[in-house]
Amino acid sequence: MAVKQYIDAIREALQQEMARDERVFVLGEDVGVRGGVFRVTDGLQAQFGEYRVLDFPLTESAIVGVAIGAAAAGMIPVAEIQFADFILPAVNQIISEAAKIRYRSNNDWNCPIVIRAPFGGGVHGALYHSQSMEALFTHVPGLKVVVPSTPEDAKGLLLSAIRDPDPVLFFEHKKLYRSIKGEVPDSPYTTPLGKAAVRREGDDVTVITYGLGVHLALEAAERLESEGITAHVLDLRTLRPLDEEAILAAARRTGKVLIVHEDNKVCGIGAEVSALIGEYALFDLDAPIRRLAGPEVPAMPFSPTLEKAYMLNTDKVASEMRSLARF
Amino acid sequence: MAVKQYIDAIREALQQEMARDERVFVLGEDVGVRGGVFRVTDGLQAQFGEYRVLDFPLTESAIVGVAIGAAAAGMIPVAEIQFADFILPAVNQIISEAAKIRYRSNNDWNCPIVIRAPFGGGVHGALYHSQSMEALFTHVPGLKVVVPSTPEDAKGLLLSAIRDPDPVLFFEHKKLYRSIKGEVPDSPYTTPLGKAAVRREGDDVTVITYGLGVHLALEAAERLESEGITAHVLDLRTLRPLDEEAILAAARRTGKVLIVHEDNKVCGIGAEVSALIGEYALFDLDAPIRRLAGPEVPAMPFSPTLEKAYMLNTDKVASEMRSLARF
Amino acid sequence: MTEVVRHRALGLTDEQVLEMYRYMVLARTVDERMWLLNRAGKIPFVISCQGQEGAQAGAGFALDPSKDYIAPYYRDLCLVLIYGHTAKTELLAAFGKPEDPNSGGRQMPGHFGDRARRIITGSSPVGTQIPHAVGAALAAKMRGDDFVAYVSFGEGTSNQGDFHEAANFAGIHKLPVIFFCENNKYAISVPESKQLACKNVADRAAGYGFEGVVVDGMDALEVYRVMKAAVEKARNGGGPTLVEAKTYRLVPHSSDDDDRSYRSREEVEEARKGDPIVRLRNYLLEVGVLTEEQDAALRQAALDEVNEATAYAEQAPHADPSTLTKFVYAEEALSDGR
Amino acid sequence: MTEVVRHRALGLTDEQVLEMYRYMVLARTVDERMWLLNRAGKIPFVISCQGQEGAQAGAGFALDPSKDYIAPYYRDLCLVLIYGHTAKTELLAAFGKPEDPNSGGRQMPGHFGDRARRIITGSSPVGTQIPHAVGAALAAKMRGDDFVAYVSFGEGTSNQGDFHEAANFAGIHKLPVIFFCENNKYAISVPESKQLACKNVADRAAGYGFEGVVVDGMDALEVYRVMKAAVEKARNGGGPTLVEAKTYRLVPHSSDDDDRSYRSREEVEEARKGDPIVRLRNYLLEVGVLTEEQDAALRQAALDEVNEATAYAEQAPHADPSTLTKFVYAEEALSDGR
Ligand SMILES: Cc1ncc(C[n+]2csc(CCOP(=O)(O)OP(=O)(O)O)c2C)c(N)n1
Ligand SMILES: Cc1ncc(C[n+]2csc(CCOP(=O)(O)OP(=O)(O)O)c2C)c(N)n1
Ligand SMILES: [Mg+2]
Ligand SMILES: [Mg+2]
Repeated sequence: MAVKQYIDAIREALQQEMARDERVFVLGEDVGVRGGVFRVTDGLQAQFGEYRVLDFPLTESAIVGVAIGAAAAGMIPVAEIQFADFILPAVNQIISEAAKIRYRSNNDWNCPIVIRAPFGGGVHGALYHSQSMEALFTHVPGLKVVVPSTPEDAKGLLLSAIRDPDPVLFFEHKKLYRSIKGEVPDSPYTTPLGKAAVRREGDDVTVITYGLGVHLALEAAERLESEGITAHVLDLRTLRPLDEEAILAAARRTGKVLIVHEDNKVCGIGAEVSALIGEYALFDLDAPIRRLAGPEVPAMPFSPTLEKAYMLNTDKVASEMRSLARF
Repeated sequence: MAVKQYIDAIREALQQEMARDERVFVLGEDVGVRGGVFRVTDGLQAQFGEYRVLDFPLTESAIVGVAIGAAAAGMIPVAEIQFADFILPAVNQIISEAAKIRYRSNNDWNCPIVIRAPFGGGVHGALYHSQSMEALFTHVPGLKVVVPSTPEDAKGLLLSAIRDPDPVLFFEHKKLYRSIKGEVPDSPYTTPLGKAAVRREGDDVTVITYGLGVHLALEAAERLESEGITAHVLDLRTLRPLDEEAILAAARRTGKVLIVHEDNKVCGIGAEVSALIGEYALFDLDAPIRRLAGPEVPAMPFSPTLEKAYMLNTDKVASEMRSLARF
Repeated sequence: MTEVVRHRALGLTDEQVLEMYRYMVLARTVDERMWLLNRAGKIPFVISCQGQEGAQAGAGFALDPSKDYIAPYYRDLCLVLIYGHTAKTELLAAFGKPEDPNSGGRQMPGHFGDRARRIITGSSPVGTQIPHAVGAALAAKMRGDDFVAYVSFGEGTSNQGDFHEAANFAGIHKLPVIFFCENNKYAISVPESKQLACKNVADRAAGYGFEGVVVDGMDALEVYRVMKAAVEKARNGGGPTLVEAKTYRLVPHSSDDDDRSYRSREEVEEARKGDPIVRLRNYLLEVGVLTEEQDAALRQAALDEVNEATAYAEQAPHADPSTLTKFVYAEEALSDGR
Repeated sequence: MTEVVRHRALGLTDEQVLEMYRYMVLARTVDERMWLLNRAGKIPFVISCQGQEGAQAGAGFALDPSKDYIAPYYRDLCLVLIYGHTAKTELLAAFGKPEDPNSGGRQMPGHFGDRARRIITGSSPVGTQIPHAVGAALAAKMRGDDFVAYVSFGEGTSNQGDFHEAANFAGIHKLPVIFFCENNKYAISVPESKQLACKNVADRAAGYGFEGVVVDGMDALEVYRVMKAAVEKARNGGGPTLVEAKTYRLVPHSSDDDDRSYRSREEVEEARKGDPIVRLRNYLLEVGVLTEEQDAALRQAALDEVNEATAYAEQAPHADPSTLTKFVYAEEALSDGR
């Protein structure tokens, strides 16, 4: 076991699974010679050759559509969308096709593809290199949506995603790539999809979040501890299907729930988490269910002051937690 | 004032606005010579000519993209997507472009387009001619999403949508086209976007819904009245922006809220409505917030038994209302 | 006597060309039955292959159903019959019955799919199947497999972005895929002139670095000839071909359409004279491979098969409503880890 | 002495061709400054026009900024300067300052837009601007307006579905639009050979029923000639043209890229010899329209302008955080009912 960066854990998962299973291959823009614009696939083409790490033309719909067809013929494609923002041209292939293939064929066909995409802001990426795209897909039956927050999970969840017989969207927060390190077992292992993780136990307030939000919540919890407030932090990890039991247990634990995500609030995944609690744990609540999320603007601006105003940070999370704990 | 069908009210709005404003034009597949596959635009090409009722090639992304460009040059396009299911190839143009044009240009440019699409099931349309697509767009700042439930609203809301300076998605439940009639003023009028309508007042249970669901809720309410249960029915009409005040008022009125939609439940618009109530009216509730929605399957099947099992109906709505009222 | 040897010159035995004809007649018979059932209120929807059977038969016979993948579109009834489906399977689909192998009655008729037969599951949004076939061809190239992939679509659909993107990728990697455009002159009500400005869809192949071929799609043998060459080229590493079969849709777009609003009866009547079934029949009679009696018997056999299939499909049980939520994801027991 | 009259033969006065040159130099100077600022940690991002200034100047001078709409892409710095932007506007954008007329500092540099100047607002997802230009051209045709619409994009982007769909529609209706492909041989790291299999992007025009023209994009005058003809054709109802300017990107894709991983230094050095600015300069010196002294003065003026713009932009105030939520929808007071 060694300490690894989030980005290295992802690369390791790809490398190990490609070595283990000849059917697995990577396709996307600049993934080959260049090793990806974030360098996630760095070195893989040298090891596995031009086709198993395939530089694709600039056509997202075809990246996903070709992956679906290759999967139909027995391959296990892992497609990279260069930035999550650019998944939109592929939405028809993802929602009309990948998500519905098993159902529409009455279980005759399936679609074992993974679509990886870096998402999220705070990197001066402006409107189109910062977006959170998960809420477009969490509504869609047939898809699974995964967002790892730690290097260990990044590897284990990606291996699960690749081995999963159904389409999985795997969103990697680009701010975590090189800022987060952690122990990651060297050999391959899987972390189950659909299971949330309690990152910290506490009794005064529950924070439900994922991705970068987990780190903000943990830092905020640390800070609040000195004020005598203990926080319970749940990392959703998989956004579809949601781990309903874990969500309800976390809500009941403190009776005060704060949901945190970078994506804008209205109809974000936080709405579903809140609705679940409002449906199944209403009488365990001691305070309104709060959501702290991105503002209702189309995406975050380039301007450093506006980007900063958009992004969540430990202060914002801590202050919401504090006010909720004191409710 | 005359009694008109829902579909005729829509046609009348188009016809009157095109007559009033030369900039308004209709584009889409089969909208011209054929008058649309549902006949919404029947007769318009004969009146306004080939270009103002423009038969577009089978390319949804271009329908929306060309509409955006025409709007930039001063036109007011009303695009028809033949079935809401086929809006997916245009999602990039809608979300990356239309929704963000005003914001990204700091209010220099705007995008006054309307995208109309028939949606919804119960017409043997199977997986790809039955879907509810609203939840893909209600999350997106910059867009407005409208779903009329009555002929009067269909006309008034469509006129508002066309006159609105921002992009509006206008979803028409295809089961309502010819099954619903009502009084519709002959001259042009606007019904404001962003305002819900109380369709029935009552004290025992609140139903919040839209589109076809309004009619099911009203029928169910009628039925429950004889059992001594009075229902309050709120028709959302606009799904983005939501009429938050009206939602909270309706929730507080009875303390028991049932949200109804045909679209599947997880991360549907009902989640946001529930979350709003859970955030701002929690202590006014006497029962968990319930959602009655489509099942978590990719879309409704062709098989008549499965389609029936998928669809909401008055029985299902009434029984949920009854159980909630008795909670 | 050049006519006599035409099919033999193409490498088709008398039995094979008769079989080709039989499939075309069977497809037409099934199709006509569906219209009758629709008009009688027994099935809610039909989408037709009428006029395109020759193109489909020519294509189907050039492929090897034992290994080649197909991603057909909704009119390819004749092609899927050649790939092993039957009047019964398609009538089960028309009635939306769970025994339908295409989708268990979940999809509209004409939405083909069958893993065992390498018919890749299709959907309604047009053109999405084009990259799927290309993906299958990519798999063949990566593994060194011997199969080719075939995909068909209408000329209206050749305007969709998915056609362009998929063809482009296939061209770069010289993948073993055949793009088969069944140009029937209309996309619902929109005539060719309002759909595209190039003379032939096949002209677009140049933009992808491979060959485009126009063929008379009402002539099954001619389609066979062109397709055979394209398949051989693909199998031998020569890359993709775009084949455009010029056909005509003899009936309305679907049972929901009324084509009188956008085309004249004269135009349709004129086109009927080129009916691919009539043409192949005349050829077979002419070259003596078929007699009027044999033809009558063959048509009767098709009708019998369709009658039997109709009866079976109509009485077959409907899906149990409890199955509505099945197969959204792999069910535990059925998953093999993939 | 044929060389002497080249620009005059094209209808350009000496002043005009000098002005063209000046814009190219100014664009390069702004661009180089942005790289310096980026390397100094003062601005987070640059995306470059270097190597493509000649193509852009040739195109820009063929258009009429007083009426023609443009939908440029992120490398079109030289074009937007011709359309009235300045070193100052673009440096304001580079610093993300609210005075930037493109986006008020909301978008990355290179994301152009300006309603008053008919520069249609652009975004990052490639190719989305292509149908926008076609839509503007449709408006011109519908209203009988005299303007043409121009859209530019890279060769990698010509593979996107949006290119295909937009070009197809423009071809059908013979719209007054020019598709201008700046083929710089790479889409980030992916060379042309892995992006498309046809020899020229211009070959694709045949699939849309209009003309495609290949032009040496390193030669501003030649681009002008070809573009002038295309614009005239469009203005006279002759429909669209696809112009492919063969260029080369002389620097990495953006400040986030390292091009050494995918192309040799020799290749880049070789390409530098064809630098469009050097070429136009040599021509102007040769034909006596420019002297070394004038050139030095012109470059100094560009540098002065850029220095001043940098100083201004750097000290300009940042956006007030409270403006974050402004202009998602029309604000009551600003809406004119549309
Ligand atoms: C993406 C999408 N948009 C619209 C439709 C509705 N639609 C079904 S078939 C059709 C016309 C198809 O024309 P063509 O490709 O020429 O095939 P044909 O039906 O003529 O064989 C249309 C518009 C659809 N199925 N998918
Ligand atoms: C839809 C989309 N996918 C991916 C990207 C990331 N990206 C930005 S530029 C680029 C390459 C563009 O190549 P080309 O069209 O040749 O233009 P060039 O940059 O070479 O001028 C890519 C992949 C994007 N901006 N948009
Ligand atoms: Mg057609
Ligand atoms: Mg390029």
